Amino acid sequence: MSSPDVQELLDTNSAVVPESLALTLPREKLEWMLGKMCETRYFEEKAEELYTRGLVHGTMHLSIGMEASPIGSIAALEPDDLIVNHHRGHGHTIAKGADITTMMGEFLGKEPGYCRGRGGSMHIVDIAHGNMGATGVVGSGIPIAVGVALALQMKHSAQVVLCFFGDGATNEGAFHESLNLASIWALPVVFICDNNHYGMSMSYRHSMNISKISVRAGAYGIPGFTVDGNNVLAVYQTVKECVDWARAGKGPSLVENLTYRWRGHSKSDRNLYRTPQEIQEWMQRCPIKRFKQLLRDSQIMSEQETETIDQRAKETIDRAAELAVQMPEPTPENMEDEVYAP
Amino acid sequence: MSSPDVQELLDTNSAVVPESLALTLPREKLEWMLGKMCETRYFEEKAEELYTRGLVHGTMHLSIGMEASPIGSIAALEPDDLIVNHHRGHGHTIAKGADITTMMGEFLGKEPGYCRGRGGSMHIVDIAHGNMGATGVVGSGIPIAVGVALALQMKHSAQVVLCFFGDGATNEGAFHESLNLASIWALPVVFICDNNHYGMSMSYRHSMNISKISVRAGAYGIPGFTVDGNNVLAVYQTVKECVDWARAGKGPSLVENLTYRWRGHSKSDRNLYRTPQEIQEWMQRCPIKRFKQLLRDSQIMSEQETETIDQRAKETIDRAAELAVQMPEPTPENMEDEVYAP
Amino acid sequence: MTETGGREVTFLEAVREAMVQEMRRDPTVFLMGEDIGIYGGAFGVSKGMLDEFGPERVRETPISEAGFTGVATGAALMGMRPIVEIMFLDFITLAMDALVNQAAKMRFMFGGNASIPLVCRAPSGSGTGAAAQHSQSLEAWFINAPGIKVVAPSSAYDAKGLLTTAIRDNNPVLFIEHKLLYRTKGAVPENSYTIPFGKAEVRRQGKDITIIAYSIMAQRALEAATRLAEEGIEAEVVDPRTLKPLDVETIVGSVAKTGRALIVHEAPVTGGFGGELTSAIVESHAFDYLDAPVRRLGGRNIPIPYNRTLERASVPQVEDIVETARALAREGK
Amino acid sequence: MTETGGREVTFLEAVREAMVQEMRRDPTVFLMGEDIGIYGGAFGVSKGMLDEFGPERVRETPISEAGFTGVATGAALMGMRPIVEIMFLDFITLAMDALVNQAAKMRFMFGGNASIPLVCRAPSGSGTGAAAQHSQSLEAWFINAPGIKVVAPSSAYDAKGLLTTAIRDNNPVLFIEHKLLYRTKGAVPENSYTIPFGKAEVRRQGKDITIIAYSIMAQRALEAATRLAEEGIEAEVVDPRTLKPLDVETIVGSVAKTGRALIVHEAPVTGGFGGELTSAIVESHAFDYLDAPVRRLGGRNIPIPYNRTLERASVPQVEDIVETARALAREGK
Ligand SMILES: Cc1ncc(C[n+]2csc(CCOP(=O)(O)OP(=O)(O)O)c2C)c(N)n1
Ligand SMILES: Cc1ncc(C[n+]2csc(CCOP(=O)(O)OP(=O)(O)O)c2C)c(N)n1
Ligand SMILES: [Mg+2]
Ligand SMILES: [Mg+2]
Repeated sequence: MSSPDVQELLDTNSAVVPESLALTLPREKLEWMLGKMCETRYFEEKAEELYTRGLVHGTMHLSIGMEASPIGSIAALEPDDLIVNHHRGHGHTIAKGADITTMMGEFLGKEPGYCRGRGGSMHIVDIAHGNMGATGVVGSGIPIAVGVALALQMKHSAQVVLCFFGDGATNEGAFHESLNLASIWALPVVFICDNNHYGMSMSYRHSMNISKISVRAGAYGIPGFTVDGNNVLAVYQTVKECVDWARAGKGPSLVENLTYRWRGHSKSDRNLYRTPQEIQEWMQRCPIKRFKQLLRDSQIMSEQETETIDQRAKETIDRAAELAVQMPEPTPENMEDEVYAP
Repeated sequence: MSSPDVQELLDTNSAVVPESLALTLPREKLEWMLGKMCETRYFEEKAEELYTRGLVHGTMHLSIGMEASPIGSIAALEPDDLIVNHHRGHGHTIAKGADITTMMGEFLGKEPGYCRGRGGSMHIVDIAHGNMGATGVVGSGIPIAVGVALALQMKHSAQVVLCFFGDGATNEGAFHESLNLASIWALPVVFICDNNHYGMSMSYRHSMNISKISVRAGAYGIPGFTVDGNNVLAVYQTVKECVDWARAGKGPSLVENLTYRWRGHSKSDRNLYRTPQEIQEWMQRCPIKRFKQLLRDSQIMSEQETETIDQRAKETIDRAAELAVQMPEPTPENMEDEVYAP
Repeated sequence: MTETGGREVTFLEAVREAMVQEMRRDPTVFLMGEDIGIYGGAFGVSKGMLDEFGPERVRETPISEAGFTGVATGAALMGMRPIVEIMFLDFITLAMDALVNQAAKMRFMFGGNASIPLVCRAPSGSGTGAAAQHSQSLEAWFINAPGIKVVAPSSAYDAKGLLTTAIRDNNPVLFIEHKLLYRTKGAVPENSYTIPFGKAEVRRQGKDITIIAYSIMAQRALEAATRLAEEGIEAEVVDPRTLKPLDVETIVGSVAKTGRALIVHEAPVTGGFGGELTSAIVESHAFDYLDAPVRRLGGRNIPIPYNRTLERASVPQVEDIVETARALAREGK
Repeated sequence: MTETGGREVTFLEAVREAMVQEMRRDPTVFLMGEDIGIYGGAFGVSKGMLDEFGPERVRETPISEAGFTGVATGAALMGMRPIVEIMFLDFITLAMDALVNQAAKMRFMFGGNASIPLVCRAPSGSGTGAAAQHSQSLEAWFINAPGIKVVAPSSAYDAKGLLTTAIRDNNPVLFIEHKLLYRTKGAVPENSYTIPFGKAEVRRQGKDITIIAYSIMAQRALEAATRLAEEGIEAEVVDPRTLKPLDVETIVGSVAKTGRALIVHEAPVTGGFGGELTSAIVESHAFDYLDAPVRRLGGRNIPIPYNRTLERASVPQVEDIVETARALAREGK
């Protein structure tokens, strides 16, 4: 396994992966990918709406436009594989099998939510589906994922863990220490950088003096790849290779999915650090539109079929939101009893 | 400037630098190098002796066998350039111009010592000579050195700072964050790794999955070099190039000086993690003996001349120790008044 | 108190004004932190500063708190006066070595051969629905770390004056800005001014009970005191303003007068700054005048939850202060 | 107290024995840290453990405190029971995010869907001439961080029993080992045993004054009590053993009996755990029985200096405890 020489993937705006990959994958897999991407998109649009209606207390981090990275990555997992998530993690949570209503409930701070309303959007955990939770401290999930991988290795498990983080997170010391530890112990973890080009407002081209984050893999003697992160199949293919590599006991690797967030960093963002053109250009590269087009072009699905999946996703989200809004609120008694495990 | 392809420098046990370099350097420079290396060696032998005699309270970290790295590096500086030092820093302190008696006084915890006996061996500071002090927390001096470099840049100074640390320190997050910051701001700092092959007991070949630490430079887009760190001229030449590069405003670089400590990590070390043969082999590569030999072979100095320098160094140390032992102890009154600057 | 000529600005603007005026006055002062440039910082504190001072002095950093706080320490060692913004006080967990082991200790450890004029600004506290990792009040840690001063203003006026003092101080200073105070307004003179460290402010006079509270809790204590007055309880509200150095004299003097002390802070009550305040009172002559035990009202001993109701119930609110003060005022009577 | 059959071991051996026995008993327990393998750890605590358990379970790490403490947190989340050794407590400054923001908060923040059975062992304190960055006593920070327990044993017997309890506890536990205690000996049963958290030990009965002290200060307090007895002052020495949870009842009961309380710790007095203890006493019914103010004797508010004389003068010694206790015992009489 060695890094491909990916040249400015984004300028080509085309899949490096042969479209024929789509033909080799089971149809349900492709349907699943499209469905989860649509669910993620609609979940976040709904989240925005609920926020605007004043139903959400707190901040949120939307990944609209970035859906191919988490969904293509998680598509490469077996069901009992694991993930460790970060603050911009709605797509990851959905792809890993979360019940959308429970998830929406957590987003709204409700008692039946995934964290009983204690965590919120940034900390959704879903152990049953292998989502080991998310931290809001940038980079701090990386060592935790390495610890998850260490436990897997010590238990002689065949499972693999995907560790998600952003471009900005790779400048934290936690990134460095963690990749080094995972490498010397050959742990079954794939590090996935959702490179959406910015931290909060700082372009990764200014936050580091290298043009590809994947070169950082070299500092740990592990493979590194840069992928067109708006091409769900390209993401899938590369991550699959890395997951197989990890499962075979060959250790960690680093995948950088180049993508872009259409919305601001969070609700306080006035988008002053980037141009409307840049955002427009990236909206042209919508990962969902591109995937639908590919499915049609390769005659795997008709427009009607892709739109049915799309519509079903929308309905799932709408229904979940309706139910979640009516969920009961938690009450503050005895919270002290929740801090320590018995 | 690009990394030379240095192949297992150590197995050759020979200078990559043409010996003719010695011929192009002023004689005083060569005398200075030899003198400082000898002073460092004798200082540490004396330190050991004082320790054994029970005159030292605390630990100490000896660099016997490693003298070429700090002295060759600092030889590349102008007098008003700066250094930030680490816990194994006697050679650096001496090379940067410290008064040996004052330094020995600090080692003994005396009031006239460099830190008035408050710091000890691990924290010697000598601002007047551009030694900005040392930290005992592994890796923590690296961001401080970057801050020193930032101040230099903001003041439009032509000065350069050398930042010293060990192989083990490069696994700390501080290393990563600091080199990244120095790189994006193109700061006048040269990062110098005194790679003595071990942390306390962990070989760098186990603490990381790469064979040369200098490859880590690639993660920050800066030049990186691996040098025979027991060849004072090789160290000098490479660091000089890097200092010039920094002074020209081209930013930081990383130099890895491959060397070895003959003694244990500190006094508690029983040397169980390495073989007597390994230590023996490295003692054959004594940087002082090699430099003397080179000076004689290239007929720059006679044996008598090198031994005169050596002898003078020994006398300097002996005299310093005699004086330092008699220095007054500090007294504990009003220490609270020393914590905050007025 | 300086004349303000009726001018009112927000706490946030007051913080910015102190920075801007000091940066105009002293070329060695500069600001460093994440997204402080065109974004203006997560809370907008540095909005506009990039335009005036440029990217050299409004220096954006990658997400590297340990790194840039260490860098600030090194720059301060060289005589610069960096102001570091930690986006949320919670992330100071990443910079504890730089602040506590390095910046705070260097002067002493180097035998007086260094001074570190470094200000670390950080927004603290809950109330914005940001949950456990973005809502903490960690001031107590720094009280037990010799070498660093701790400031926690409760008003726009104090924020400007104390930050100006902090920037001119030759030592590391942790400057805590409660997020919910940012939008509060107060009278603030346009001209630069300083407020000395170690001088508490008696925000309200009273004879029945002393409430000691800082940062946002000083504001809540004042509201509580107004309500208590309606019930005939006259509370004296003392705001220490700087937690280290601490104005023990003013606090003790007030408690000796009223005979009752209630300490209020947002941090979890156990291990919070309240214990230090209690000790300061109990170890003083005020002990002899105490008509009731010194009481602490702090945050609950839990991480801050996300849900709004839970979050509100986690830290002292005005009504909690009223209730506790009322009970304490009656105790032993 | 379990029968020891006259067997004596050092504090250090007791710590090792607890780890070894738990590792034999439970395959999910493992040790992680720097130089813990063939070197045996900086203080020799894990000497020999590599031979018995191999490099998987005596897992040496590169110098990456933040990283491996986070790794331990992740492993604990998966049901492993990591013991992390931080070579010097001072370096916990590098792992504050992992411990406080992550490990301590996960259970609550995840709505109960996680538990983090993690022990973090760290040698604390001064007395070895290692100066400011290798001599700190940072326990107070963790008292104010809900979600993590804090243990500070003063004897070999307690070290073994409390560490065994810590390893079996389903939560993060900070286990503080004073360096100067390592070589002290005490009666320790060979068999495994636990000591419950939250139970103080009255190390000596007395009627004139209560001295509350933990870790090495409990030993010094006992020595001081012996000397005080020669002067006719009968001091009761209470060792809380676990600082969180804290056995308020025993402490308060003793103070209510003696009417006088002296708190001793090594950490700088200002902002140290002493304030919390003072509050616990003052807020209790013992307040009514106090014949004198609660006093704290802590370390001086300075970084620890290198020089032996200065270092010794920086933290309470036996004679300081004797003096302060004597004065307090006489106060108000
Ligand atoms: C340690 C830390 N520093 C700063 C922040 C504030 N913050 C939240 S998200 C973010 C940007 C993160 O950038 P990146 O890693 O690229 O992820 P993205 O938000 O782009 O998905 C910042 C600075 C934080 N949460 N944690
Ligand atoms: C943060 C931190 N962790 C651990 C230590 C203990 N320690 C002191 S020196 C050392 C080894 C450092 O190795 P390296 O960086 O290679 O420097 P060397 O000692 O070999 O010169 C260790 C682990 C420390 N001082 N600081
Ligand atoms: Mg990003
Ligand atoms: Mg080394």
